[in-house]
Amino acid sequence: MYKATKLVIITERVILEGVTDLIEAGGATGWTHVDAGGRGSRGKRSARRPGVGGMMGNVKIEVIVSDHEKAEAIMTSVADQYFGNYSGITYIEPVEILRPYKFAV
Amino acid sequence: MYKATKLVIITERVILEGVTDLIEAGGATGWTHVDAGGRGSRGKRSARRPGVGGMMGNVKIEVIVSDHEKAEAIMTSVADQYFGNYSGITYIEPVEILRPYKFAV
Amino acid sequence: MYKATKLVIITERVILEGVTDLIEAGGATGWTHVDAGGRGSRGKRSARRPGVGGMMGNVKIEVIVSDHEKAEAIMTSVADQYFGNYSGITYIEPVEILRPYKFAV
Amino acid sequence: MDLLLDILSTMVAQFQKPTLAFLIGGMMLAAMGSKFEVPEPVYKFIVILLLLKVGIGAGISVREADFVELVIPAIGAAIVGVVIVLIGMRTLARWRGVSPMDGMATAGLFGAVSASTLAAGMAMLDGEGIAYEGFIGALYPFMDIAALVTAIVLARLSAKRKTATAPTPSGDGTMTLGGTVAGPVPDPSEHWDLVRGILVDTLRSPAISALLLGLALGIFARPDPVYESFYEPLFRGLLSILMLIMGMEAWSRLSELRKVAHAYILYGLAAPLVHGALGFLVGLGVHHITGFSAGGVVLLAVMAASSSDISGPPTLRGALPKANPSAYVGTSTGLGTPVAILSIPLFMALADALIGF
Amino acid sequence: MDLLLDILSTMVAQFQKPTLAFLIGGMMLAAMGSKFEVPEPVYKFIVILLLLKVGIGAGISVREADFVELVIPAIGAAIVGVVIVLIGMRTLARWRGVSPMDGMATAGLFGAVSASTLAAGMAMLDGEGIAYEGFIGALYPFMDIAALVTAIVLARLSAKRKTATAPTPSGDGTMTLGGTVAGPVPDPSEHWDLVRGILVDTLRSPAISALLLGLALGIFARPDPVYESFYEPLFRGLLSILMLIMGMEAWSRLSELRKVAHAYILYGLAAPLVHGALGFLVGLGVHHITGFSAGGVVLLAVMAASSSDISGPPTLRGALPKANPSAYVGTSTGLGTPVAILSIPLFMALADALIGF
Amino acid sequence: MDLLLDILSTMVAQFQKPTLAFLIGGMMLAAMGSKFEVPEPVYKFIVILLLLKVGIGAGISVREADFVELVIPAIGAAIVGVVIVLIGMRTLARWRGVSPMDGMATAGLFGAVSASTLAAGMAMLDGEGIAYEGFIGALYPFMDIAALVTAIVLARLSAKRKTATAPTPSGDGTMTLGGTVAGPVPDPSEHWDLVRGILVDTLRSPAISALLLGLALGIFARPDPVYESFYEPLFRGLLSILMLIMGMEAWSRLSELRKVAHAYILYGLAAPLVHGALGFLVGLGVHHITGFSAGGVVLLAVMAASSSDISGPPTLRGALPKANPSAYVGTSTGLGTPVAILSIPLFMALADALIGF
Ligand SMILES: Nc1ncnc2c1ncn2[C@@H]1O[C@H](COP(=O)(O)O)[C@@H](O)[C@H]1O
Ligand SMILES: Nc1ncnc2c1ncn2[C@@H]1O[C@H](COP(=O)(O)O)[C@@H](O)[C@H]1O
Ligand SMILES: Nc1ncnc2c1ncn2[C@@H]1O[C@H](COP(=O)(O)O)[C@@H](O)[C@H]1O
Ligand code: NA
Ligand code: NA
Ligand code: NA
Repeated sequence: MYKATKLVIITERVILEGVTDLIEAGGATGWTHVDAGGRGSRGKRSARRPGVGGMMGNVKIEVIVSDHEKAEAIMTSVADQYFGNYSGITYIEPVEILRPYKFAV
Repeated sequence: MYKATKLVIITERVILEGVTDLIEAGGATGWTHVDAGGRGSRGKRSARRPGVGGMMGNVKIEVIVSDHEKAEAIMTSVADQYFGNYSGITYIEPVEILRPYKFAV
Repeated sequence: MYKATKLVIITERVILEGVTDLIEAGGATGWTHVDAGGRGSRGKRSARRPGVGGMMGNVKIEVIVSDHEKAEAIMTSVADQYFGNYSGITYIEPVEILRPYKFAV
Repeated sequence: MDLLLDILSTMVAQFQKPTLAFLIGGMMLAAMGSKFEVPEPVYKFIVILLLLKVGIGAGISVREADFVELVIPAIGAAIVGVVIVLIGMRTLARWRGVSPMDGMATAGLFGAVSASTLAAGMAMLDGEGIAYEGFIGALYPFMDIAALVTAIVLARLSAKRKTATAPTPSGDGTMTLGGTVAGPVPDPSEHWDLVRGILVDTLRSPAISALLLGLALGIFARPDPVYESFYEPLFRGLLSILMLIMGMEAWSRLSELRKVAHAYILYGLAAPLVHGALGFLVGLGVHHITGFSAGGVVLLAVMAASSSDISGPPTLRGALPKANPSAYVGTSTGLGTPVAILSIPLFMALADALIGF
Repeated sequence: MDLLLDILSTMVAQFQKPTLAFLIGGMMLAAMGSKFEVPEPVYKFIVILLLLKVGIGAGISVREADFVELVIPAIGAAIVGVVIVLIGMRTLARWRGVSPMDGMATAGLFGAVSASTLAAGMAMLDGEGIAYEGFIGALYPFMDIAALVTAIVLARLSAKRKTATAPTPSGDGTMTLGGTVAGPVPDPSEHWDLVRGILVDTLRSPAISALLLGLALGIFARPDPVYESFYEPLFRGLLSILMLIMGMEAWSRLSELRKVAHAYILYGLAAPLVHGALGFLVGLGVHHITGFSAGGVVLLAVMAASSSDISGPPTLRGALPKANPSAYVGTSTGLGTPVAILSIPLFMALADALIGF
Repeated sequence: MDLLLDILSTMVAQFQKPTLAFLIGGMMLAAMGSKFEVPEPVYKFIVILLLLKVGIGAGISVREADFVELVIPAIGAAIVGVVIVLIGMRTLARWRGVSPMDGMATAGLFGAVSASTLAAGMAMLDGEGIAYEGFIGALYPFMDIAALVTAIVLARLSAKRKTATAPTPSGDGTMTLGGTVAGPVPDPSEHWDLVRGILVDTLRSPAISALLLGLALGIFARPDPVYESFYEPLFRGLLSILMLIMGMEAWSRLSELRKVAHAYILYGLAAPLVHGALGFLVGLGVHHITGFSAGGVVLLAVMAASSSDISGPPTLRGALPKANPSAYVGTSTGLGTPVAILSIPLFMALADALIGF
């Protein structure tokens, strides 16, 4: 087992593409996203309710990277670029992986 | 980077509202939920199958709080109020965050 | 609070059943899955796009087990059986739980 | 003898009609392990259209109905709902191996009404060209709400009585109902609070509120053009998909029944027939008082025979959290609903024999 | 006086017609806290069918329309879109407590068009047997795109001007538009890049591209059989479900408005009427030039009165990320849209009085 | 020469008909980068209704068909399915740069049948008022299952042969098929187990089981009223949406083909025409033996030309996990399916010229 870092970003669905562009630019080998709803400082957001062009849903994106600095760098770039104007939170967790080559470029 | 705690609750979709009320009462600044399916001691539960008024789906709720005690307190209140009569599990993980003020009231 | 291990498997939706069979065979008391999309070494996969018999979606499966070895054993068996021919990643995280009896057979 | 033969031949003929054929087709799909499935949003859409159709249709007829003609069967429907729960309380809930709480929840579900089963009954009558009162859909909430409220109140009172005698200090029946946390029930004023809470919760449930919306639209607006060009013609087709789903669900829930007491199996098989007969009798009474049609009597029997599949389960889950949903949902979806739908031809044959279409 | 009475009686009659009745029914459901909900995929499906219907119908008519007959109202529609935004810039965006960015975004949304509201207008005219130009749907993109482009360009230019005067070094208006990151806007050539970017983004948005696809199919292919056997007959029925959804959404967004300045409430209530009157006037002009029908004038007014509910919000979110979506979505969905739909009978009565059907 | 002109003019006319126009419209949407998308549950619903329609329609006709009339084309269909796979094994699977496993999976997919393409063919014949045997849909499973079983068995046998010669100890073709894990294939009895496993899996797949359910309902029940009032009339409209989706999918999968060998592009373009011609020939033979209609010949050609898009891919993914889905899905969805649909007018013109409608 090898140590690696998981970066999680929960934010508005409309910027999924922009955020994953930053993730790829930051050198991650991949990412996973799931539809989400939630509540935060900017009120309730729902993944299921119709209307407003699907703009009210959240997405939870997770990225496994081999080193902690890379995770922090992506985290900062996403927060800088988006979290002034869009809802979102981000955090990091340590994980253990089997195949380190899967997560390094 | 600052230390924080992530509390996860996986339980029946029908009590999402009741559980998030307890989360808010416990002093969390927000929460995120995703639709889920699964299997546990009370059998299989599916997020996709039609029928029975959507009663058979699970939900996975996660909450980031700045201190571990708060997470434990919410965890215990949810387990006490609901896990006698509803399916569910709950666990805690350490995470690292960027902006501690986002997660403290 | 008791220590336990969370195993996460992100893979193709079509093999959900096969993977959860291995999880149960590995002695876990349950599992939770959510629909997911993502990108990895085998390109982009989407949970929402129609077509191709729903074959293009991912699923994220998480399993809480009381001891780390069991998690590793399930992890290895899933990787051995499936990750040669199917997209997928897997990792392990330490968690804290309330009721250890829920996660031990 | 002739009567029996008549009933039998009516039933055989109905098994080939779309409604029953799709139900049985769904069961066969599930039985052969097919991976065929209808997406949940589609199921919800079908149910919404069907409830609006039943509601609007009833509303349009209520406009022209006279008061007595309407009130008598409504009272009859409510009585049937209450009596079904009382029967369940005396039988199922006292059986050995059945917890009283689970038994009461099951009785409540069987007393409540399935819009899908009612719609199946309407489609079968329409298919035979048999007339029934247009306002029949308006009777649904009376039976449904009466049964759910009775079951929940009785179950919670008896749980409270037990708690009072046995000294169990914690975990005491705390319940969440639509977000409001209610403690144990100590005095008469809280009684009314309880009933009011259940009523509000039931009225807000998706199925009942869609039906009531339809009723209101039918009564106060003029939705006739859209009813005739959209809701009415789509109704039968969508019902066929719904019957498929219900057949598949029934088969796959049957397996859950293996884990519960045998009493549930007996109840699931017999109750629809007994309740249907009760509904039929009350309908016969109404027929003699107000001239209620033979088709109307059949549909009252069908409502009584049916058990709630959309709003009932989550309402009970919220109001009686200690009841085991595997027991009541399994019994109702796995046995009660298919038996009720399959016995519609029986009620039709009976009405033909006893009243005549 | 007679005119006023006429208008009033037309309006009262319309409130019972399916379109408005379902809208109000949806509001009542939400107001009583019902848990009824239409699944999002169903909502999207209805919107798709409706946009294709409007587009194909318009395309089929464009085939036979002559050039002038088409171009004059299209220019009129575009002018209305631009003027609405300019009005918003001078009023809402300058109000105390309203950030100019939020005000411009709101004006853009109100200048843009709601296909659902337009469809509601068509259904009401159809219901009364009032004729209108078949190509009306083809005017939609002219007004919609003109308004969105104007609002976004003006908002970004003024934000840039401010950044130039006030020395704010970082966080400077960086924006993502359909994935392309654009910096601040320094010279004329980048001006055109900005406008082109917004145009491309708008054309790729789901609603506009579905409408344009429908138009293209109607003009270049022969989809008439499927239009008549499927899109046309389903249209009114699905619209009734859509009105339900919009009523529920309107009610639940109203609460968001509590957090924003009062100016939004005033704007949300008055703007649809003012914009509708503007659209009506321009339509009247076109009527005198090309003989544009009274029904066409009503629909131009309805487009102007409406505010975009499908493509507009995400387009603005992408192009003006600093604008607060609670403000513009809340004002539009919570007030603008229901007011616009409810005022359709007013425009009908007006057209009847001033032009005559 | 005249024949060629005839064929050309038939084809040009068809490109304006709804079916092809919507397919091309979908491609254009994707090509211009539109964000328009149809939600997955809606796609599934359309596919379900379409499969039930094809199945029920066929079932109703099977009731009245005589045995020989039915069996001869069924045998023909199965032969076509097998031959297509054998052709693929000799060509694509031997190409340089194509792994034999990937090549066989692709051949299997192209041998199998697309219900959507078949439905498109039916809609085009209906649109021209050309008759065909009602039971045509019943031939689908014969061709589909024959092709899939042949491809999977041959691919696994050849993989086994290779494993036997080359000493690769681990990762040896272990496979999961509908949950049952099967090892390498050593002796004749396991042969049959393999074939049985594939058969069971195919029969349980959503598309085949929906079609078989429809067939059973058509044969054993009397679903005629709901077929005529619901499935038949909705069919053409929903097909237009499905064609849109398939056009969009085709365009977006095309890009995946950049990563695979050029052989796939050649195969994807040529195979539908070659297979269609083969189906046409076999159809012609059946025409001479049983009087099979010209429309029936066209539909047999269309089935042969089509490649499976619903059940085939996941069945192959389960049964041949070592085959690369990008290769076979990309080739089939990106090229095979649009080419097959676009060549339907060709088969119609051919049938008109050689048999006459
Ligand atoms: N404390 C929290 N724990 C978990 N999720 C949160 C928390 N705060 C915010 N979120 C999620 O992040 C989204 C955006 O948060 P915000 O920007 O604070 O509105 C919310 O809609 C939630 O899904
Ligand atoms: N060991 C486990 N690992 C992950 N999820 C679990 C586990 N046990 C239970 N769950 C989830 O929690 C839900 C309720 O569990 P239970 O109350 O045991 O039926 C299940 O439906 C699963 O989604
Ligand atoms: N670095 C990563 N971080 C998060 N998820 C990943 C990562 N790499 C792959 N995945 C997920 O695992 C799936 C399969 O990965 P792969 O086998 O590399 O194509 C992808 O579709 C993603 O959902
Ligand atoms: Na009942
Ligand atoms: Na407008
Ligand atoms: Na084929």
